[in-house]
Amino acid sequence: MGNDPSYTNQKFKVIGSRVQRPDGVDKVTGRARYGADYNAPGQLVGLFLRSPHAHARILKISTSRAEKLSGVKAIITSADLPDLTNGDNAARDILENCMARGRALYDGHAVAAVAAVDEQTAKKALKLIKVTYEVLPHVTDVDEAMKPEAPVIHEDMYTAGIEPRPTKPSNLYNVAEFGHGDVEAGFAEADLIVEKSYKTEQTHQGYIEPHACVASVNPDGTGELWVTTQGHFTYRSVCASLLGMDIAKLKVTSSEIGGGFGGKTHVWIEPITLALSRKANRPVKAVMSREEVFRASGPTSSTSIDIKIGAKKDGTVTAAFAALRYQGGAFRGAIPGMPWAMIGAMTSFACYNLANVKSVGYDVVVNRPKVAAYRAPSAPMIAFAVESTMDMVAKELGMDPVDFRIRNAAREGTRACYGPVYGPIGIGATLEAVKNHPHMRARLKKNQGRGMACGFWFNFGGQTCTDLNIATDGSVTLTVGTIDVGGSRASLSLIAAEELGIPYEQVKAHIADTGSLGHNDTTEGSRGTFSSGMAAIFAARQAIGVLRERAAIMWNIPVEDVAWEAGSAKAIGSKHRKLKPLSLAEIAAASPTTGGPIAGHNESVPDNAGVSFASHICDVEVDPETGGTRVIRYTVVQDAGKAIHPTYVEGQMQGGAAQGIGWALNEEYIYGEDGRLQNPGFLDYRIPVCSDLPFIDTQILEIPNPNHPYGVRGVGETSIVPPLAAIGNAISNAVGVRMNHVPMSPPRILKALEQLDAT
Amino acid sequence: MSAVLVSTTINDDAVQFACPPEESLLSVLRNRLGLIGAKEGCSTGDCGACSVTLDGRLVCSCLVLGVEAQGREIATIEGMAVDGKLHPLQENFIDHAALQCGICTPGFLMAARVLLERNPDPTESEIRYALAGNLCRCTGYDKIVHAVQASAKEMRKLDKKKSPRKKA
Amino acid sequence: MRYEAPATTREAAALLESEPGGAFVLAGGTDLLVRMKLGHIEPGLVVDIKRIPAMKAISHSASGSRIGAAVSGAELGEHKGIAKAWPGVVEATNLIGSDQIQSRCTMVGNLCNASPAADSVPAMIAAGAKVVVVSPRRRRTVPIEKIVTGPGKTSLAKGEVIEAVILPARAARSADAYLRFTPRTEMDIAVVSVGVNLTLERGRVKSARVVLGAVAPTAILVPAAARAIVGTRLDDEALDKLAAACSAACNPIDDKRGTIEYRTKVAGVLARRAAKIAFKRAGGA
Amino acid sequence: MPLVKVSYMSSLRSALGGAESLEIEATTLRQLMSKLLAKYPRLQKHLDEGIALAVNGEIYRDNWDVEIREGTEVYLMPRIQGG
Repeated sequence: MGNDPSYTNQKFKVIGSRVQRPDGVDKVTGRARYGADYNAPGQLVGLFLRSPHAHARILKISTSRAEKLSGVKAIITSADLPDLTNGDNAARDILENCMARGRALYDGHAVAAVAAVDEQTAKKALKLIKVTYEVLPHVTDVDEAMKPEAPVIHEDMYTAGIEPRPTKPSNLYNVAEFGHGDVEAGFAEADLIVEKSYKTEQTHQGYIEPHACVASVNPDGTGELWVTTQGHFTYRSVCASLLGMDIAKLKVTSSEIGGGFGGKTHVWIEPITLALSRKANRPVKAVMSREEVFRASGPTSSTSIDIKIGAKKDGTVTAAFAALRYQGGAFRGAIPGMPWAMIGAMTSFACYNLANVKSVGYDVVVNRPKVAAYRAPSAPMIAFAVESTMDMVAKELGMDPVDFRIRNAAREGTRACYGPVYGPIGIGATLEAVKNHPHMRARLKKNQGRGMACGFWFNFGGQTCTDLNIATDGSVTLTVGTIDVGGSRASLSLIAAEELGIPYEQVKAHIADTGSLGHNDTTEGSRGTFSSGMAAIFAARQAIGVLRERAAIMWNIPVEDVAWEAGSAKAIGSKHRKLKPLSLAEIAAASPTTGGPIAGHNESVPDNAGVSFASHICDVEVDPETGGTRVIRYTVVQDAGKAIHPTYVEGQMQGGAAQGIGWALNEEYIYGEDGRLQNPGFLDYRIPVCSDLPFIDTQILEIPNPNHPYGVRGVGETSIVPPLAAIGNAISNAVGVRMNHVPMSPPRILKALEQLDAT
Repeated sequence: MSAVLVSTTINDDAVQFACPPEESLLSVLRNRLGLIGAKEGCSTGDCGACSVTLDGRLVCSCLVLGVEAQGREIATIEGMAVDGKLHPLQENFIDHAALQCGICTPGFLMAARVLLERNPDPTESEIRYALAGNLCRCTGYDKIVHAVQASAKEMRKLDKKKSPRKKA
Repeated sequence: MRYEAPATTREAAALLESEPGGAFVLAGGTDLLVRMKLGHIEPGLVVDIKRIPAMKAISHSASGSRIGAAVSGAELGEHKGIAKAWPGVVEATNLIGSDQIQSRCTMVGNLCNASPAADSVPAMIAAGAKVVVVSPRRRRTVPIEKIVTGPGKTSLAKGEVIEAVILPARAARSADAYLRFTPRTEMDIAVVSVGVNLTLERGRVKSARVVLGAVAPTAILVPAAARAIVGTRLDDEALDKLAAACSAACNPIDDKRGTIEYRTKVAGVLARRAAKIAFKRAGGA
Repeated sequence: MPLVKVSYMSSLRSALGGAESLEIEATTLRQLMSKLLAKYPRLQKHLDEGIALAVNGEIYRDNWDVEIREGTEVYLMPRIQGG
């Protein structure tokens, strides 16, 4: 008991049951309130003017005509936003990304913002703002940006991570290397070496709800922000520091979130909307259009990757090498020390037990929007390259691809490619489950093929602060500060109910605003249920301590003689035999006279959310005359540690797989020669529709995380990692072409088929 | 830009509103009438989050002008539960976890309701195509299709109970 | 912006003619409202034609069919007689967008939006359809292929409005088919499309019209493709010639939706498939 | 006091004296880090950019009060985030 996070293998009463989510009724009746569903009295409409150029010097912004337009209440340009970042490069990048400072760095970069009495007036005002640009040469492709003749985007960018420090600036901002052993010696040992290069195009999280907020700043320096976000505490501290406000004086209330997948872990329009409100002295509501979401929020990196894998005839991989080139948009990584290629490099060969491995990540800037996290950020692209190459090696060895992976799978004691030595992990178990899955034995028809692939993600914990309050009727309020993106309020209520020994229905979970709890880290890194769940356990245990004390008062016996069992206080010892157990409700009812409200609280940093592995099986059918590909069957096998709410765990697995399928087949940012995004809408940025997908079968494995009382691991992200390669491998098995460019769209597949015919 | 006065029926209630002629029905519902259940995901008819019915047909309210509602009948998600009782589709969406973030849910429910009114026993493929105008990014559609299948089954049973003679 | 919902076609034409600013017809609005939202157009006047009875009517008889310009895709799809006589035209119209779009979109709107990738247009041209064009002073009947002159451009003069589509009488042993390629199964724009309409005589193709979409600035009628199959039973040789003729007729562009190479190749593939479907529907074996 | 083997990503090597790994006595991660910083002040810059510590494969980003047992390997890696 107490605050020991160790796994205890306890028997559960309510954990693992498939209860209804507390936000369900609101969401099916249209009552749930999202970012755009809130209005403040007297609010203005905020709109943004965005650069039509991929790269341009801003010579002049003339706002005088717009200012004179009746109904315009405030106009903001970078001149209104002093740089308060104090040498913090990451913060300065955020500031500059929110509003261009002297240069527009990508198509869609905000250059000015307007607050007006209504949308029509605000639109008119945008047209009256005159921006004089000097168009500069641009580069949008990651490989092109690395060439010596490429236009250098930042004159002060000198590659970090290599010695000696370069003497000239370039678009390569970081090099990071991971691995161990001697790869050259490993390749020399190999009977067979396969080398292949890959490209993946840029994708977007594609949440259906655009970014939206209502900001209200008062002349006394206090302010409020209603916003759709994965992390309202983080939004609070970032916005406050950029605008020179006291953190505690800005209250951020999170709306229901209409999807984020990483894209709502970073600020975009929010600091500027606050600035507009401050200048206008009125509340301002800003909602991004879909076009703005695509052009000016945070998509993934597009990448270019080289893989080299050597193996012995017996199937042992002797060496593995990866070079990863990822573009991060026009800025360095989203947070300090976190360049995207570096993360990709860390995950590259994490599924395997390798004596000799090396991965080098090259992080590059281009004239595209600032890259943000997207579900297991950076991992799907490198997994596509590695897992495709693994299949090629298996094929050349004449080995079954599953057996080949099982032979080389990482296990407890394996040194991971990113450095540490693994504890108990689940990659081997997912592979065995795949091998034994009926899906693997289902018959395939002509032009159909089956592929499988593995995936890895870290998962994180982080700062957490949680309250549990017991009302006088015995109902329980669980107040958490981690945004519920996928049903965590239900999972957390289950956890509180389990600890207290009461029915799930007796607990109601809420997401608090930033004024009501201490800092909670953002819901990212699959941490929501893991970390707030841990804090809920400890808060409930603290409340149980109080309940026992109150029972002791009611009975007038020492607290040591009171135990908590199955939702009731029990007096232990023969001398208390006559005392009937007191239920939680009975103790709560008496609380006003036994010491006041009963509560539990926990603040902690539950780290180590347990690394997570998945293996996916996919069947596709390819039309060899058009290159059109359909996924006809799909199975996800993933280690969840312990599934608190199995249905919602399945939901995470299915959702991630579907996003991966879209990434694999059709989703991509398409930039024209002019450096402008050509498909900023859901018509031409093709996320899967219902008729594109089959049912997605799931198999949850439960290999307990030793560092969570219930064994929970993060589950939200890993499922997006394997699909790209699983589909690529399936296409290869269906029609014999090895696709090395994602998305594997019909024109690319048809071209590959023609080249195959030609040879 | 003078506003036009429009008389219409929304969820069986007579409603009047005034709006400029270029304003979309979606904006009228959300910003003038407080019916926020229809969501704006794209404003170009590509996501279906703003789905409502207009004279019984499923439409994207972002692609209808408010003034077109004159004399028509509109149904929105707010009218789906009757007398405090959830529609079987609403029940099943919760039971089957057919929603995660829930932003697409009102649109899916409207589309699924129209589907089942026209076709009480749809195949999986018919369900998938009927819902293809509604984007969901959280679920991979798996549990949505299951929820619609379960609702169809339940509603057929209810229908039989209501009119037992139909069977013969 | 003004909004008008007149009761007759002539009134609509008069309103469109007298508006000094940009005047637009509102049928289903599925293209018009998108263009307004994205700021591509700022109409001074929008004329809603859905309250004009002649525009909402469908009539169908042995001598032909008349489909009002405001008839939605869904309404057309529900008309059993037309769906039986012109399955290709109806399929093509029903491929425009989702069920939500189908509730609103119209063939004439699809035509007048003048996109090279419009689904209903190749099928209508293949069918030999005409449109009734009404201006305040006159009324004329124009073949579909004369309406669109280029991407986003039509031959309609100011004050002209299309009232209806006329499909000819259906000959015996004839049928049509329409196929398009899209990366997604739904909610997508044709990368390439083909409409085929043919009539059989003693098991052989007597006459045919083959039309390609999304491979040129407008949908194109390909007489050489028709010639490739006339007189044949759609044997492989004829189909190869058909495919070759279609590919040869392509004059596409590289864009976000497809490449020149891809469109050219797949035009032939789809033509073969569409021809086979139409042939089978017409009773060919 | 337990003797801990400390290894790290290659980009930290020069800041930590150039060897592939080192050994240090410490009972908690916090103590270990403060000893490392005292000996290798250049580590501070990397710490500012974000370092996470893996203890026997388990990753700790913030909770550095974790106790270390004899024979434990601590690995210094980048502090990263998810989506």
